[in-house]
Amino acid sequence: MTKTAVQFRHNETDVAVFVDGAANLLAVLRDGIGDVAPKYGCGQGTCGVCTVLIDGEPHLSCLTLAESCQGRSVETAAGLKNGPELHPLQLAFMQHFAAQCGFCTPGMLMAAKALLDRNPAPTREDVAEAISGNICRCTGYEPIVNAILAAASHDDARRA
Amino acid sequence: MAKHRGRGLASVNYPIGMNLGGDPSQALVHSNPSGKFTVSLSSIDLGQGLKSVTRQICAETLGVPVEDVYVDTADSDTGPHCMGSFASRGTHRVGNAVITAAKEARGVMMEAAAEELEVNAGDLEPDGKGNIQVRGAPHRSISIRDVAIAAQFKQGRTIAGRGIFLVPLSDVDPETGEMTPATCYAHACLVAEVEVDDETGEVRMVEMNSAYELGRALNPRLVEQQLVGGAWMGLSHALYETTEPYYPDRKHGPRDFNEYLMPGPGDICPHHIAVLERPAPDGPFGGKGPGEMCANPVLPAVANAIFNAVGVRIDELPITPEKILRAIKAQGGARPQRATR
Amino acid sequence: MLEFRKDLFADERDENLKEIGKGTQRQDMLGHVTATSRFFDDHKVPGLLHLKVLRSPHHHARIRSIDISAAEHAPGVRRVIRGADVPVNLNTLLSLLDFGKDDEPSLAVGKVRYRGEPVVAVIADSEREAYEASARIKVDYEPLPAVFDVEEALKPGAPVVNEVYPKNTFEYYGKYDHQKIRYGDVEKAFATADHVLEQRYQMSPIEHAPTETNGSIAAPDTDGRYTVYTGTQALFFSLDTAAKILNLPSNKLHFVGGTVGGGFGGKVDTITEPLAILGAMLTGRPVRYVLNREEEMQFGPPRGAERIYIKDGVIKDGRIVARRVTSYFDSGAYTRLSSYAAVKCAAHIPGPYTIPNVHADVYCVFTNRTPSTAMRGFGVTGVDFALEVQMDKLAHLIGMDPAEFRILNAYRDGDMKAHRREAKNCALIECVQVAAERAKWPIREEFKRMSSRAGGGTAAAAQAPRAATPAPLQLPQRTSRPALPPAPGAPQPGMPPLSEEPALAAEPAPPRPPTTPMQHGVARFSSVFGTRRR
Amino acid sequence: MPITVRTFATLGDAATALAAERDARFLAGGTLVMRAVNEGDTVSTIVRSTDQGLVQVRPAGARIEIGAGVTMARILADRELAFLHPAARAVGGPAIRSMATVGGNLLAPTPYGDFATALLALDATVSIQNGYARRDMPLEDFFAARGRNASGLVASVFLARPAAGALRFRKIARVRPKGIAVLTIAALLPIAGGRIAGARVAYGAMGPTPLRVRAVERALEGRVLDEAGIAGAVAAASDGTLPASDAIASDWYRREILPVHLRRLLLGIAA
Repeated sequence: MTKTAVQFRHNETDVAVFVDGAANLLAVLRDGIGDVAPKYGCGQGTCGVCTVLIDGEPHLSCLTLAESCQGRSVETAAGLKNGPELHPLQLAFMQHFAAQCGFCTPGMLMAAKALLDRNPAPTREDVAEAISGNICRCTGYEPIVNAILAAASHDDARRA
Repeated sequence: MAKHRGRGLASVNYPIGMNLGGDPSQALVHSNPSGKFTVSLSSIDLGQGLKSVTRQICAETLGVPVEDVYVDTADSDTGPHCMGSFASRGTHRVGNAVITAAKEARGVMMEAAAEELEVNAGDLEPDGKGNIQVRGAPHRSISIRDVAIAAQFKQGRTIAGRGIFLVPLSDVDPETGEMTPATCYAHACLVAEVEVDDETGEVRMVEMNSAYELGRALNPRLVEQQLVGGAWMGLSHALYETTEPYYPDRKHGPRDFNEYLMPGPGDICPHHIAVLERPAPDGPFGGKGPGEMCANPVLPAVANAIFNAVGVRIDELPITPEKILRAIKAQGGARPQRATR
Repeated sequence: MLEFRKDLFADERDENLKEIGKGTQRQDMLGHVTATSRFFDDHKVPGLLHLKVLRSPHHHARIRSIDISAAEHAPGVRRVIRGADVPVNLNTLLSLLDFGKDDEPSLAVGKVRYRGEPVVAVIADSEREAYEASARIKVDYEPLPAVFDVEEALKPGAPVVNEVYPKNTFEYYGKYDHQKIRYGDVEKAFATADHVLEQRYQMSPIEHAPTETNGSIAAPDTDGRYTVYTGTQALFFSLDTAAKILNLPSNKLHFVGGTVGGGFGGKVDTITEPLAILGAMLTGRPVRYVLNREEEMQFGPPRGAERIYIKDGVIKDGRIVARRVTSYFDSGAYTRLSSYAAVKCAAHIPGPYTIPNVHADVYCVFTNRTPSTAMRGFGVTGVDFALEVQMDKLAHLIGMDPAEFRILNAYRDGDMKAHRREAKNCALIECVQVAAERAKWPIREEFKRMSSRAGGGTAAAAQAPRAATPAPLQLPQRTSRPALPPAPGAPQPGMPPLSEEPALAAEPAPPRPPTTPMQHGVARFSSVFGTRRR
Repeated sequence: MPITVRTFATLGDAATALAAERDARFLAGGTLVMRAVNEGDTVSTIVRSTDQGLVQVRPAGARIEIGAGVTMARILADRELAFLHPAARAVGGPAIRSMATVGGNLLAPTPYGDFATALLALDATVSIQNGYARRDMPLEDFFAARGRNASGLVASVFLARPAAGALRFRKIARVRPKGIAVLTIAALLPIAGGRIAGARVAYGAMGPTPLRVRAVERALEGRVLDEAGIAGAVAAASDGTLPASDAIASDWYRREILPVHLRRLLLGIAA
């Protein structure tokens, strides 16, 4: 079977992988380079748990042809931390108890990062819009929205 | 066009612990030689926070800081038997098993400390900060670390404990249904306020006020997670969810999260929650299980609020805009009920 | 968000606890936010094969023949599994508790009973190759008439869904087709009621929709054991079920899980583990079987729909004197856990209220749809919807405030429940009082003063028998308590209701002569305003 | 069989390769094709193109040409295309919008296709690459043919910029802020001398493809946008619609609320 070489930047490291035709980015991240932060939730583009940033923009890795990432930059939740230092979003999610089962969290964090990178002072409506493609079955969204707002204001003590 | 507001109320109770009993859970607790404890379970954390709540239960029972306890779950080679995480049995059944195991470990720990301090174990108490002291004479104390080292390398004691909690299976009288279904009950009452569009049947949530009685809130933040998330699921059940939109017809079953409807972050409303605590005599530190029952009052409260707003009763879930609109048309228009007193 | 009412039941609580009651951070939260929490599918297993099942396109059909030859020779295929390859191809989940008969195969043999039922499993190098090979399997079906409605399924001549239960109902105690509650005499009590209201309610089938779908990975381990990474909600439940189906000693199986992407009841049924392990046994390779989202939504077990009929008798002053409930659980084609839900539902009736005459019949019915299973609030969520909407209708019918109506009828400590156990540790009244207060929902002083504890009594409780013996007819004690003053603004009893109430509402019964008050010592007596005497 | 991916520098080569193979699919944003691939549908070859024309937005005389590969996110980032922003924002969540393309939306099955509904109201023209030939056709004809002789490859759409505020768009969904359509209405309402002149109204999710509703357009012609002026249009709202019953809503419900939402749109009342 023919495999294609793909090189891209993965959380600030250059990686090169051989992929099968039509392999999606999610499979390549998880099985190819062992980054299991993005999850499989539907393969349909309807749940958002596989959300990653490609060149800074949110994408659904399950619907992204791995080949199309050649030479681009892919960020996942595994790269959010700065060394041992948690990203403000991670701190806010902890302080607001914005995760229960934790399965949607990696995608939520990346959807939130895409928002805050572009809009550091979002409204509640902006936040709802930013995570509108990400399903959470546990929390009722409220703590997640509050956490993202808190991270934006860097007021990590703010409570829901 | 008109939008009508209405309020509805519902009150419920919920049986805690698997119906009829017969569902044991086991726990093992042991200390390493530096006085840090591990709880071994085969129970499951699906997000409800079982690891976290059993960790606090173990720390409280041992009298050590919660940081000194780690809960390891769900390895069938190391975790003893548990029926599983369902039927509101996690906190109640597993929690009680952890208490039993931790008590046994605590007993050995106290004996070991007594031997080191040359006093009666009965005169000792943990200070909750990692030391064991003579009751009334805090200056005479020993760190649990030193106790564990002594137990392991000097006294040859195992600071460990085993626990099981079993509510024996209840018989059911086939003729009358006489039975002992559960050992304790959680309670709730919820008031929902909605706004109904009488031209489209669309419902918008305005506010929810509720009171939940949970025995004891073992961890208020975890309780809050359950009650907030559970109420969202209740709302979702009430107005949106079905795998068969034309039940009992099998047609048009949803295949993805676009077709399977659940409220989005733009559909949620303020929810003010009060927590009441009437400890359950048989619950761990009086705790009941908030996880399952928290969604239940929302469904009828929302249905009753819709009636209060436009005067239609929708007795088939989910209460879709279509069902509301059909009912409004059938009765010749919205009939707002008198404002609830 | 959360306000604690420490003032209530304070005397029953020990507040000198160090760790309990603290909002301590979750042990797993750091793992969640750093995306390092390890779910079953996050375990890296080299040489992984993928399993997909071919599902029935029919709701109900006889299987004439299955031809797998083309699939067996399809690219990437390692093994094709049929029902005959499953060591013990018949099981029921609760057989572990000795409850119910084995009624469900892992892979259908002879007949399919719902659309989406697994018929053949294909194991291949990739999911795509497994899908493509499945498309080459030829199954010859003879469609059979199907039944989808729980009441249709009970009629004579209805198609038999599952031959293990030829009456399309689960069998209780080897003799009954439903679970009963019998307490007092509802028929006589209906005759004493001012209003009788009978209503029909329908719950919908609901998907658990965890963001992580059902799945597992089974890998051959050293010493002839199998390691199974799984998203099950019940580790030993799944291990013992797999051991039974595969006829393996349980110590050959090592299940690893415990961190699960949501369950809500949808990950108890052990639908992927047995086939994944069997695949590993037959190929000697690790096998991954994960439901895709469409399978999870349509063929993963839902919360079953329930159809519920409630008939209540109520007195003008607000006391409910009789409640009859008939409930039908839609179990789908197999039992799974619905038989248990029916018993739990029966035990829950009549809800958190003291009603002297209760009659319940709860059926677990088989239909040609995806087998249903447990979900958050199992056996109760649906009937609570029905009971609490019914309570609202009753309050409306007699012109009483819904909150006060519930407080009046709420169970108190010491009341007798329909399943013949004394109520204790009650707190419904306090919940209603606090919720009403927060919602600025006015209730009258006497109702604010009521309590779940002894002394907060109500006449409704008075008729409950103490002993767990079959209760005699309980007549409402009209003379035992003053009728409640009507709520300000509320219609007087007997006034026509403010909006259409269902036609089933009976004419107000004619006033009947007061019955003799109970004697002290015969039964507990209490009044709304007085304290309960014994 | 593993799917082969073939990438071409020009749209002509891509269209030719596509026509040569029955189970070949053209991949743009991936939201339709990759889902089909993930769910095991029969796909033999994925055809891609790096043709720059696909991803450009450029003036074409009095009109604007938008490449079929232009994403919703790209449109939302373009101030010049502000009149299309409500329709682009109606598509999916942010991640979907950075993938979903204009061309893909023209092919999205009902009840999807919100953006295409707006294009229909704008009287857009579709440019189709057939082999090495290009032909343009009105979007309405494109939809009429969709699913039947759907040969060729959508290369771009041409449209004229409407007068400021002339295009009104509304999507009705069960889930907020994101949900698929119960129905979608796009209305181009040019005003001359206070009266409607040359209205074009299109619906999404009211038929197998986005529909143009001439009866409503006629009823609006020369009218004033007030209760009396729109009465005829509201009465004719459902004429010629063929809504489906699906997991979101029944055909009955779609027909029932269509006039309500058309009226609210025309009068500028919130949904």
